[in-house]
Amino acid sequence: EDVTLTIESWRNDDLKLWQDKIIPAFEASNPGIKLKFTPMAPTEYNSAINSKLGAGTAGDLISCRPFDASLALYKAGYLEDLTSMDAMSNFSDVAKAAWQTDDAAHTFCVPMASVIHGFIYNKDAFDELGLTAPETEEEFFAVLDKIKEDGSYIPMAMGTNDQWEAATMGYQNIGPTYWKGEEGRLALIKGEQKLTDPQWVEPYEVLHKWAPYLGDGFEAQTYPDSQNLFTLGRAAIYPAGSWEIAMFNEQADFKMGAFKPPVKAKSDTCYISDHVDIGIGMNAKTENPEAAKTFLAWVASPEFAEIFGNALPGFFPLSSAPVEISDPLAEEFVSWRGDCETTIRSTYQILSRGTPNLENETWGASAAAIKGTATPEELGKKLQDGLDSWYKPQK
Amino acid sequence: MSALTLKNVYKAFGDTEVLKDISIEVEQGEFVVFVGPSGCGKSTLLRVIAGLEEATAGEVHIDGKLVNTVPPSKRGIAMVFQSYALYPHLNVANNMSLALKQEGVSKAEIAERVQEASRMLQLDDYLKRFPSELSGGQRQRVAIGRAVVRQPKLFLLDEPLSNLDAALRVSTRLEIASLHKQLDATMIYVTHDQTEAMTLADKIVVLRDGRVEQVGSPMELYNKPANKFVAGFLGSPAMNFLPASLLKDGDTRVIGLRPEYIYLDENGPLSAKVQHVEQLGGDTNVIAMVGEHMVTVRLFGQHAIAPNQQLTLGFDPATLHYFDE
Amino acid sequence: MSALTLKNVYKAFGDTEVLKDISIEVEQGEFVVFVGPSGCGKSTLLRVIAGLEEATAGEVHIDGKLVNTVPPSKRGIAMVFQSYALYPHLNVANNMSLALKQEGVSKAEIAERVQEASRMLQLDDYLKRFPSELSGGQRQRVAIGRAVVRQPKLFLLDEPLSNLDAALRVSTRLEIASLHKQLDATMIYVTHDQTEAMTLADKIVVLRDGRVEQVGSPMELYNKPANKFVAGFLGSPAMNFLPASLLKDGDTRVIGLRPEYIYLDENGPLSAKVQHVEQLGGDTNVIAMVGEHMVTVRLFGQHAIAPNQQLTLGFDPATLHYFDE
Amino acid sequence: MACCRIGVLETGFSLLEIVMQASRFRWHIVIFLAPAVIVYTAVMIFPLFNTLRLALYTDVDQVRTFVGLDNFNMLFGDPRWSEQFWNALGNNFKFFFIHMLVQNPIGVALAALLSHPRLRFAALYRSAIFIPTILSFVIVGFAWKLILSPIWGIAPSMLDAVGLKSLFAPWLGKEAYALITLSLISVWQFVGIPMMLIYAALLSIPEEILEAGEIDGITGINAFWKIKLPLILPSIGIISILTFVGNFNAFDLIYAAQGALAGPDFSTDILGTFLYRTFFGFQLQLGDPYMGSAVAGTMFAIILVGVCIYLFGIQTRLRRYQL
Amino acid sequence: MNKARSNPVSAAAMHGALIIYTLIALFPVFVILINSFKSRRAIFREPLSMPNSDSFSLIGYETVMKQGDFFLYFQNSMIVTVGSLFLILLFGSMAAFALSEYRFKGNMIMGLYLALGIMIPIRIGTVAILEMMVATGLVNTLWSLILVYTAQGLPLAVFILSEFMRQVSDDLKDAGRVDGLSEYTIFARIVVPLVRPAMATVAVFNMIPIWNDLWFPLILAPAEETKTLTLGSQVFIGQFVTDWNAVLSALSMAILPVLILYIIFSRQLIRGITSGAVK
Ligand SMILES: Nc1ncnc2c1ncn2[C@@H]1O[C@H](COP(=O)(O)OP(=O)(O)OP(=O)(O)O)[C@@H](O)[C@H]1O
Ligand SMILES: Nc1ncnc2c1ncn2[C@@H]1O[C@H](COP(=O)(O)OP(=O)(O)OP(=O)(O)O)[C@@H](O)[C@H]1O
Ligand SMILES: [Mg+2]
Ligand SMILES: [Mg+2]
Repeated sequence: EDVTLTIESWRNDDLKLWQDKIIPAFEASNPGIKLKFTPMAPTEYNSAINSKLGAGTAGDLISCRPFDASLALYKAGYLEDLTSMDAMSNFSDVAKAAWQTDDAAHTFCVPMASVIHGFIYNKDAFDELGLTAPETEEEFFAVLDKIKEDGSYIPMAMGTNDQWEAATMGYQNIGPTYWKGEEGRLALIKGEQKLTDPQWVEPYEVLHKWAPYLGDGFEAQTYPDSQNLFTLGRAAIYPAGSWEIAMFNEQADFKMGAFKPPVKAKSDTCYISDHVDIGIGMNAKTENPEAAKTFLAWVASPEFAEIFGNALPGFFPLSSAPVEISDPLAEEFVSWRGDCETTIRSTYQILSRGTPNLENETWGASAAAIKGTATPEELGKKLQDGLDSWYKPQK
Repeated sequence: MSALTLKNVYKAFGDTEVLKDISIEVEQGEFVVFVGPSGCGKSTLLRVIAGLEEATAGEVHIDGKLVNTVPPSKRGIAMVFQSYALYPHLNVANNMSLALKQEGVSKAEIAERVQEASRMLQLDDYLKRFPSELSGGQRQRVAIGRAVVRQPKLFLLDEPLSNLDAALRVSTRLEIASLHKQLDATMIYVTHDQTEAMTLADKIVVLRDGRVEQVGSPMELYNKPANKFVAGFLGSPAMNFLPASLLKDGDTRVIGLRPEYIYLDENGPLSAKVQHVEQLGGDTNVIAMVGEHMVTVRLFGQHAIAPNQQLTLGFDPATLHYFDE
Repeated sequence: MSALTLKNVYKAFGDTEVLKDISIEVEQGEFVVFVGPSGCGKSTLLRVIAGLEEATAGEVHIDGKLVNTVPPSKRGIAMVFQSYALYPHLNVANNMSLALKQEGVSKAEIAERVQEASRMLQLDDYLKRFPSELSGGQRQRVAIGRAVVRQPKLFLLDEPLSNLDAALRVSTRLEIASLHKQLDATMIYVTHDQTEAMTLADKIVVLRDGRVEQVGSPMELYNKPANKFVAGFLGSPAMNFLPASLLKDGDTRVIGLRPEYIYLDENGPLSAKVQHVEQLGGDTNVIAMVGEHMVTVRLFGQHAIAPNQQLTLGFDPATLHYFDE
Repeated sequence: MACCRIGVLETGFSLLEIVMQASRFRWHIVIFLAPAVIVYTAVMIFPLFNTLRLALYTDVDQVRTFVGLDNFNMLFGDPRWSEQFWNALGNNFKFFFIHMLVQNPIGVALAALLSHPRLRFAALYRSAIFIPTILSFVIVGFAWKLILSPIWGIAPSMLDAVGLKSLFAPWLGKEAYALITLSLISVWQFVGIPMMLIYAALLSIPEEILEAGEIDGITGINAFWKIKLPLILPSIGIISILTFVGNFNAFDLIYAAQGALAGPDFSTDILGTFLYRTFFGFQLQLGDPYMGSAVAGTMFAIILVGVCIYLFGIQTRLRRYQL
Repeated sequence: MNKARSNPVSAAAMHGALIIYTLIALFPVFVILINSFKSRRAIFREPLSMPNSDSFSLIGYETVMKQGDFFLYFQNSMIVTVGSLFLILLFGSMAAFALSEYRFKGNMIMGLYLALGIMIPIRIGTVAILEMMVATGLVNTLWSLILVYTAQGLPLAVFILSEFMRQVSDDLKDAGRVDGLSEYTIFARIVVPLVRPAMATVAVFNMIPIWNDLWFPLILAPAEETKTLTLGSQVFIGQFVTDWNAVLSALSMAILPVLILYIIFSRQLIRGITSGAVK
């Protein structure tokens, strides 16, 4: 008798990939276990999965959002503790951190993928205007100026309507360079740095300088607008997450390149956001724990990493075993792991646990910074005040 | 056993007392007509009997049973509403047969009864029409038909013929009378029409301002009205009222004299000046002034009398009524 | 100049022809009464005149102007609907004054006219009531009041008195007559009441099945009916029809004999057996069989006649009408 | 007045006794009410109030703990919460007023036009105008963003065509306009609802009453104000209260167009989005059923007050005319 | 048409106003429709242009047809919508009749009780509802959706229908009572036919949120066999990438059935015209 495992996920985008590649590959090597991938709209996922776990109707395997969302599920007893799984050793501590208890004693999801921030640019346009990818902030703005002067392209495609674009592709993209990646992030958690410190405020100043280079009416520009502006060849630079690669490859009919977040001076260390994003855990109430564990072990295997990393260029496997990425753009992104210090988004661990929610506030602040509706200092103060109101780091 | 008994029935709408201390006894199979001025409470009384309004006080008995708390549908009555209350979404045939269907009468029987009623009411051609496609008189006939098909023991009819032409009215009146005999049903009938009241009624109840003024057979009421109101209300044209002092000095009473009992008499005691003449064909009504009193004289047949003519009028003193003012 | 002219007016609802080739001329200030059996098209004709229905064919002229395409509100008419059509959300006073407000009549004038109308219709006590709180007759009076206050040149009244008691009906009838004189208005009046028709009309139009049967003054119609239908329709009780062969062998015509022209006459030519007696107080109607023919005899005053009694009846041959079958 | 009102008036018994009514138990009332009450209580009231109850609890170390009104104290006393709450409430009132001022009058006007007895193509217009109401929020959000987008430019180029390009602004992205713009989009979408209701109400006015009005010279717009409007007042009352309830529960459109953070800078945040964020969480913000229930309870109280004002203050006073 | 009563000028003005509003109402719909027939590029390059040989593309519809069993989803949506509407109208009108027709102590309170449901978003009761459906074994059946939507639709139905039922002439109901009709017959044979326009209105109001709902299908009946159309269309809305072609096509197709339902119900509106008491 075959068992069928149902996988809950917010990744509608990946439905094809699972149906065409991952599921056949797994079922081929694991007869007797069938998989069913049932993604839902990403916006509904958190609340839906909560409700379903609460009532006991959720699937056997649960895709895990990083950090608190999954931690809460684990604490509520919905997710099985996977600490003892052998395959966990395939992952670095950093990779596992997103799905561990604060004391790192228990791990409850198998890390699947991370995403890297950077800038994607229209190579044809750059060639046409005689530009090269910038490395320093100064160069970056010089390039923007040139494109603007020329006038045939919108220098940079980003809007503030959806807010998270400004925070994720803007603040979290260029920010690590200023707060020095993990160093700043951890100091913030420990309470040694404050969001009012210059290294946290400066990115807002820089973001504000982006405004003139964004398209007309960027205030009402949505995320899909930005994507389309770029892939239709109307914008030259796109502040990106690596997840865009697959679709951009498919939709853009021009050559693309990527550059990492610019540094202040040429010799400075560069920092990139290599953010753990997807994991997968096991419903504690599953009726097929053995089969589920078999599957999870397979997810932790290099075989899965290979399939996943290549089928979804831009979602980079987290397993320590090296994976060949064949997509050139994705390859470019992943190569930065070697050049630069990596970090994760500053707001994700611990700091967004209370009210007001730092991540949400950061969205608003980043959008406000670009639009200039508040000064960077004001924004920093507002965020820090919000944080102070509930977060008491043990100094 | 009495078919309907009302005991000290009162009804008020908020502060307005509409029925006051009404007590009436109706025998099985009797035909009772309620008459009274517009707004005196006739319809309200019917509605109380039907159970559509609750009496503020008093008892209603039907067939000897106290029915104050019995719902209308269980009282075994049929009613013709003054406002017709036809079901606008049902055609004529269905308007008439709805109640029968509810009672579970067989299809064939329903068809037969509807046909019978529509024949009697001359509605055959309209069975498929909706109420909104009927003339006023046709609607009224449907309302009658709806009551008739049910063949209940107690009929309540609220001015059922008011919108019918004379001929139809006569024929329908006769149909109702024969229905009454045939079904041995008790009928309570409200009308403004003197002829209907006089011809149909076994008993007439005269209402005024929510009170019963007099109850009796038509001729009793006509010939022996209990008071000036009843006397003036029955008979058309209405009774003439003159101060008795006209005939006998110092008499403070009022004389009532029916127009039909006054005749042209050269030696008559009253001299009058014609005001206005109404030629009705079969009758002639002469409205004339006796001193400052207006007197209506009803003459049989057609008479060539012109306004301003002087007449002398006579009457048979035996036909005089006397009322205390 | 004629106040209203209808020329070959036709009206059909779908397939049903309701008015057929109606041509009527009404003079300024005339009082015209439409009579006819229920469903013959009287209301429809009023509605065509008012502009509420469009004539299928033919012309309607008011005051000499073709008004086929003039909306009702511009025709300068007031109308009393057979179904009253009171505004349910307005109390009696406002029901009457709405049109005046619309016309921009001054407050004081409105108050005065409403007061005048409510006095005439005995509605003073009800001015603050809503239609749902009125009796049938009161509603009808409000409907009349609503037309009256407007003092238009052309009144259309559709059975305006059908729900009133005799006394009120007489007084309202007189008020309408005096209003007619006073305003010099043209009135078109539909009624089933013989007395109303005879007393009010300058001219009666008899309709039957959507056609005009006869037009003329009341007495003309009464005394010289154009055909059996008109003869039978006017007069109450209706004219008796007997085969002329009863009087003269071989005569194929029909005799018309009004009930009031038959009298008890021991030497009379007709011998009859009493079927039924209607005592109306002022009159007595005797329904008797002459051979196999039913004859109604209307006797003046009260008579003690019992069913099954044998009578011999006489009549004045001059009052006979002859009709071809 | 109907039979069944008999004897039920002034009495002061319990529900059961009343229904029982002097020896004749009015079973039919129970039977008429039962299916609705049962389904509704089981599937709606029970779960909802079971959830609302959570407002009095909080989560202390995975244990549900009774805390009385603490959550409400926090909601109103703690500026982190209260500011958001008042902001959402204020926006919600604006949202509601725009609907009352724009949606309902337009709806009534359209219904009045459509109910004109001799209007041709009325069914066509009616269906066309109703179509937006049928659309899902996803598509409405998409279409309007596309139209209003400064980039793809339907609105800007249309304004340009009439020489008013200067009037254009990225409305959805500006704090000052976003709420109004969204309210108007919502009006656009839902105008069909007041229209339908009023239309149904207008249709039930008897023709003869309008005819009497016509004879009286009351036609067109006058007939509307003086005859139709008073007769449909109860329906207007209904649409007002429905608009109120609907607006104070609204969520989807804002969520579809601006996301759960109801940007820019919470300028389009209304109680529905605020509740959603709090109860179900959003992005990194975890759902908090306890605070969420407190917010829901507060919303419930606000709406209940509004509905009670209507039910007891207005509806009972509305004169109904049996047509 | 009655010429006398129709004024050409005002008729023209009325048509003018209606046409303008119709354009406003339909323009965005038009935008959606034309774009559902275009390639993605063309959607964003020139959103307002009609599909031409260059930009015409059925890719969206193809995607939709390929992905998932849309006819099944469609059928599920239909069953759920029609089933819920039937129950809402039946139960709702019964309760509304009780509230509007009978005066009993607690009438007001009952009315208020039945309205409470619209004052709290039913979503927050999700877990409890889901638990109940699990307990009764109704999860992943269309019944679970029908029950929830019925409960959700009742308050509005009761609210609206009771208002309209209050306007039905008492004389008519009284005539029925005198005719010996039971309260049930009066309800079914007299009152319901007379409030048909209101019933149609209620049906239309409820139909839309039910048809478009995403949440409860997702929670209560996400199984492939019980998926509704709206839930099925969600596949195309991704985390970062939304397949607008497919979304537009799926949702454009989803308009049709509701539109047909709407037209069916709005017929009832017209039929209701024969109502209006006579005299
Ligand atoms: N809308 C309609 N559709 C079809 N037939 C109709 C319609 N309205 C009226 N009729 C028919 O037209 C004929 C004339 O109706 P009308 O109301 O004019 O009669 P009437 O003379 O006023 O009768 P009554 O004295 O009974 O009021 C009737 O037979 C009636 O059934
Ligand atoms: N709902 C009500 N509220 C207040 N008063 C009312 C109500 N219904 C009737 N009335 C009043 O009660 C009185 C009696 O009304 P009813 O209908 O019984 O009169 P009626 O004798 O039938 O008169 P008509 O012959 O005019 O039909 C009238 O004066 C009327 O105004
Ligand atoms: Mg009456
Ligand atoms: Mg008529």
